[in-house]
Amino acid sequence: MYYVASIAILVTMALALARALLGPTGYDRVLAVNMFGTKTVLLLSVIALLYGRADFLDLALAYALINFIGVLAVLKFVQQHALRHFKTNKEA
Amino acid sequence: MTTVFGIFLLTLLLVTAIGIVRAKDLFVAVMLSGIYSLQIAAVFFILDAADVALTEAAVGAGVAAVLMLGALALVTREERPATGPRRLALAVVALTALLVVYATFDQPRLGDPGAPVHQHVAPWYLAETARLIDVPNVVTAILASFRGYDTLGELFVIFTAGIGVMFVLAVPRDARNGEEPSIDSAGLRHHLIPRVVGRLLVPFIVLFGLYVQFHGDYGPGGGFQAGALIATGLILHALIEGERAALRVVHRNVLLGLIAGGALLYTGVGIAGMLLGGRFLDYSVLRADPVAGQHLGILLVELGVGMTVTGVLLTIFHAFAARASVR
Amino acid sequence: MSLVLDSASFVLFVIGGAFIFTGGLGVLRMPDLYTRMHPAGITDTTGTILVLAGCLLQADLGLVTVKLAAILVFLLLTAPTAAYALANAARLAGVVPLRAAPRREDAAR
Amino acid sequence: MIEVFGLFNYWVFAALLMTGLYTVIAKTNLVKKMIGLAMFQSAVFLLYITMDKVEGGTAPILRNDVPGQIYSNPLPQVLILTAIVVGIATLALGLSIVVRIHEAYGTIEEDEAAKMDRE
Repeated sequence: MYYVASIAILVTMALALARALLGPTGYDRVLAVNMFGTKTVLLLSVIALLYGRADFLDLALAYALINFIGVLAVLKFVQQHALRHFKTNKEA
Repeated sequence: MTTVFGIFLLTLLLVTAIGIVRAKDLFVAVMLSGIYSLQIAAVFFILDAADVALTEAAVGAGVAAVLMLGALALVTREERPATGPRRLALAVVALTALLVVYATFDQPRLGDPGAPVHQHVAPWYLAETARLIDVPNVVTAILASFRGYDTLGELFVIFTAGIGVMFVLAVPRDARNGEEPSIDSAGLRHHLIPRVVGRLLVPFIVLFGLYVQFHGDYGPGGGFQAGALIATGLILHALIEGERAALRVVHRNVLLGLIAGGALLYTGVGIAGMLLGGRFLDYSVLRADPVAGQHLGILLVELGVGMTVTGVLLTIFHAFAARASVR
Repeated sequence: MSLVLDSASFVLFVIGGAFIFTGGLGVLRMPDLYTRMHPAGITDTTGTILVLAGCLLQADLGLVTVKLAAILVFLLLTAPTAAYALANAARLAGVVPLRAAPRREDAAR
Repeated sequence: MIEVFGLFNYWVFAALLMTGLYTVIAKTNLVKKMIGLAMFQSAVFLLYITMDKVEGGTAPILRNDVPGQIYSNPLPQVLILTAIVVGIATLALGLSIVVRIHEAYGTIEEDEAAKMDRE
């Protein structure tokens, strides 16, 4: 039963990885990373139940809580870049 | 069946690794490293290493990405087409690869219970932990008590790395205060949705970090994972509100106190054991009952680890961020 | 009772797996970033709800249920936030939606 | 199954190790070198964690409800657990030095910086 869900998740991980490798823009890759992260949360929950050690759900919980911080860091990174660009354009 | 999952994930891992090396844009390389970390954490979990997977999750998902992007913001993003000694490198790598693959044929098969690793001290740890220390998580017991000396060494490596980053990226005090607050350090305040959700989640992340810290004797967790998680939560706060606001909440001196205090606490517990008539880092003498002494010692030592890791990771984050604002 | 629960979670897993797989396919096949965000959103919300609901039916009542519910709630909170941040970052960096771009070559990196 | 794939983990370890080594040797970009170093490091993590697995075992967190439960080896896990956090701290130190090199030379390509040193 758990295998159905795990196999679907694993195949989707492969598809997301393909998108991450193909690009074309950096943001497609960010999207793929984020999607890969949520799929990892699901995979870890399903495998924790499959192993019969439900106390290991802590791992999935950790990912569910902090996985999106990477995307926020990207937003901040782009914002800094755009700002610096704007400043140098104004000076020039 | 899970073995097959592991093999599938490892294949994806290899593809990702080659993608990282081939990426010309360093931003892309950093993003692919994020996927790499997720995959390897899942592999660790499938291979029964729940504690290690939790550490990789706590470190790889938040701190690593933020740190790499923080460094990338300070250097150029594009990699120049390589002119390095590629032929020579390939030859060296191929030769080494042959040697390593040849050596793997002597390795015991995956999961072989008769492998030499499982014959040495590990069975003793598994058998005696319940009697001597009485915590279910054997990893925590070995980390904090049986091999506490090793962990002390690792903690001082982290301590030293933190101090090193502080020295290398130090910003002169007048440069820090003289400049008017730029939008650079204002964070993501004007983005309503991340701000609301982030503010909601920061306490939960820190709370979960504390749970991992103090539940580490019973489930996967401990000081290293908790430190990374708490640091991630505070980094999220800093990303949303800007570094200046974050530093007003958790002041630089508090961070320094955490770094030094954690290392001191760990060493102090060791010395307390000596003063009470035991050996260095022998917790049995801390209380009248040896097992209760072990519990107290592990709790304090893990707390020290958590403090130092939190302090070091946050200091590193602020060091990179401060460098960006003076440029 | 356990047979009912088992078949219910089996159905949830199958539907959830189907949603997740379609979403993955969509992320691979859609023409540009903004359209790709839509199938990614499907896997992050519908697929997540279904698979975790299937897990919830299997778990014993107690701490495990609370943890699974927490995972579900946090994922449903963070996934849209991440999507918002991503779309904002891409827009700020000058990624133009497919229809809005006069020619494909103009869509900046 | 185990017989055929019993060594697969070690081969992936070897391949990752070599990918990291190649990156460190052949790439001149210092950030890329740091990423290669991290990859080399994680290959070693994989080697250790592969060794800890025992067939039919579970993670070494003792459970009293299942008698005769086999546990995987906790010792490699302890070593790697600390090494991961040490790895991120040292990575940060390396990156901070790269940042300073960029400030001093205006480049993060190793050969360009070396050329400036010679001139």
